[in-house]
Amino acid sequence: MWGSMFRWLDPYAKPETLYHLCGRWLPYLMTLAIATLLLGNIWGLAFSPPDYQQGDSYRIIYIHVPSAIWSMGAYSSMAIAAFIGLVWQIRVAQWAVLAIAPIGAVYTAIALITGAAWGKPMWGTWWVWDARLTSELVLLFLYLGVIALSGAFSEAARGIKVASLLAIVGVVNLPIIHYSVEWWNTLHQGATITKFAKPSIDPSMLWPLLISLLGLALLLAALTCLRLRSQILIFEQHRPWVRQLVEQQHEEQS
Amino acid sequence: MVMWRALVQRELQLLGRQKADWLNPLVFFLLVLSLFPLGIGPEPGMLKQIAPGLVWIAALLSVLLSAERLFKDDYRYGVIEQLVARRQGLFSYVTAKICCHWLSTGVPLVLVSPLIAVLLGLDWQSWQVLLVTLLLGTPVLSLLSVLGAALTMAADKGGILQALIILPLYIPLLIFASGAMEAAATALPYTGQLAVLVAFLLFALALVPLAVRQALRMNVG
Amino acid sequence: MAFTSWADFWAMGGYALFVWLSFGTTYGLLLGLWWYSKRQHQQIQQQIRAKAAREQRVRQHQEREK
Amino acid sequence: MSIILAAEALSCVRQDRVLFENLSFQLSAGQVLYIQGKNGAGKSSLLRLLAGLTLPEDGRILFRGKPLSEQAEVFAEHLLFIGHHSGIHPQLTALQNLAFWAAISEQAVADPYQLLGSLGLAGLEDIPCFMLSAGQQRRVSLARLWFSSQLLWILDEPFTSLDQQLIAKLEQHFLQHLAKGGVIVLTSHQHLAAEYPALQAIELEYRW
Repeated sequence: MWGSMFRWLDPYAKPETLYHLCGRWLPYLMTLAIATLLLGNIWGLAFSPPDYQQGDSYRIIYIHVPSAIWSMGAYSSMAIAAFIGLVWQIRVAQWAVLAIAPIGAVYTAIALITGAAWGKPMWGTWWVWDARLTSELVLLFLYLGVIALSGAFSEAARGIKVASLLAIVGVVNLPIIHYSVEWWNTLHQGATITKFAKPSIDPSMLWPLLISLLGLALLLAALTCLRLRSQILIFEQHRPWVRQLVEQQHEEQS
Repeated sequence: MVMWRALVQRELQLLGRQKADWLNPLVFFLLVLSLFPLGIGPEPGMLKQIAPGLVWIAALLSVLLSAERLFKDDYRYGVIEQLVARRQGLFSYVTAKICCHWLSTGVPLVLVSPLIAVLLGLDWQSWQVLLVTLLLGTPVLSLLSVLGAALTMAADKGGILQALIILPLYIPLLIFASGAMEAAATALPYTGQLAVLVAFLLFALALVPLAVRQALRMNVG
Repeated sequence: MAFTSWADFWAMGGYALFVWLSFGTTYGLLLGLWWYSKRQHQQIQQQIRAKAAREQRVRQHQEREK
Repeated sequence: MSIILAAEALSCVRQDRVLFENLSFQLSAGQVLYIQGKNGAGKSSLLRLLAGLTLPEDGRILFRGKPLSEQAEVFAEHLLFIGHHSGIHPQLTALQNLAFWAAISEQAVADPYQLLGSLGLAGLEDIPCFMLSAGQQRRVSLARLWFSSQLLWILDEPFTSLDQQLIAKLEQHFLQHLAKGGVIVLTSHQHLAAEYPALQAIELEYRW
């Protein structure tokens, strides 16, 4: 049943087709991503009004929140790719895991750094053991674990499968970790300041936030395309089409 | 069942021959525990306050370290490869490994808990809670450690890598186990935390053996 | 426009350090990741070329031996 | 004769090196497949493919006419695989190792002492295997062939570090298995001494 349901996806699972498809999408995605990200951020930085409580420091929201959201989004998509790759033995999905992991790790690092930079003026310290920040930190460790595990095997194909399994184990654990940390946080009464105390956010602040959110999503897609192309080349390098392609590119360059 | 008994017997025979595999983690555990008072001072009040976190961090480190070599020999001598080709006995093998790992590392920790209570100045009530959390938590520690060992079995670098991938997964256990002990120390109800520990145990028991089997297959495939 | 002058904009109401630190590291990290991925892609192509050349040499050698 | 094991256009890639391409063969009951080749030519990789441990890059393997991927469990039940490493834990005795593999394959060894004795291991049954020589360890591992009822044997270098007498004994045992309709796939550096009724040989070349 499952096999026939996803038959229409077959051409995309063919590495060569996917390589060229990614190559075709990459410039559009990248241009669009940079344009939306810059639009959202410049709007947020220069044109939206300052917050009545936090002043101009709140403008960090325009990267902190999108990067935090997409750090988790990237983990979910990585885990979904891992699941598809392992259950249906679709190799491009396994390669996508390796393509996404570093991007997700960078997004998580951004969310952490901007969170700290926001925390300093708000709470007076760079780091508080707030539930969200702690979960984000654990997420970074999970990403680093997947990356480290995938590189620890002399046979790359093996590393990628084991790392996919770890990604799935991680995604099962993430909600448990998140709620544990939240429970722990309420227990210890550490930082109870929530960053979004306001139930509704003014449209003049919301729009640039949504645009920045879209921008980072597009950038995630664009970078995934770029990195997936590299993975396809690595794992298909014995195929004639890769040899031809690489030769052609070399001739074009020289 | 006959097969499973034979597999457990084999693990026990191996443990009998390689006593360092389960004695060293125990010594490590006690050693780490006795380092803390030396590092932060011996005031009983202070020790009592940090005891829950301390015991649990020492426990998870020692269980994690003990699991590192769990599959290495069987992998090196081709046992795992042939079990994977054989398919049938693999799941029994995994569960036998997990059981014996808990027997050889979790149970000793439970048994030395009176000693811990003495070292850290815990009262009767706190010791009881410590005992219960150890009984409920160490199987989960074993399960996750075995998973870490299985994932990194064929990896070129063991040790630290295994810790890196498994320690984040320990966080919920650490929070609730030490939470229960803290609650007990301040005379608050702690049955909720224990219930969560039971839930973790059942959840891990249901899923981890399957994941371990899959990890072993991938490591030889 | 929420600011009256450029100086005002750069000062960010006294939060310049935090705001520009955040945006700076963000764009720095993203650019770094992009550059790294781009370079990795080129390196892989180079490696594949080197491997093809290696195989070519082996083949030539084998033919000469015959 | 019915075809037990067949390979169709198999290719195998290890560490981005193509080991072999387009390899096909058919084995009927009573046949031996003898795989030769230099070190690194992919003999062990081929055996691991045939044992279902790894998946081929291209092509497929059929067991009794059906692809392996569709009947992994059934295939595994009929398979006895002894890989490059013997599967003997050096900390356990010969008897304990034997008991482990008997339990795994759910078969009972009628008289383990007699079996080990017939393989020249009399008196060495209950000492840890790390005290045995390489050849003796190999014998412990091969003892499985005497109490297993599997149809298909896949053996990686079974003759390594065995003496002439034991090689002859092992080959006699192979012939018996073949006479019963079994199938054997093996790699070896040595030439096979016995006369096999139906022997297929594959020579793998080291490729770049």
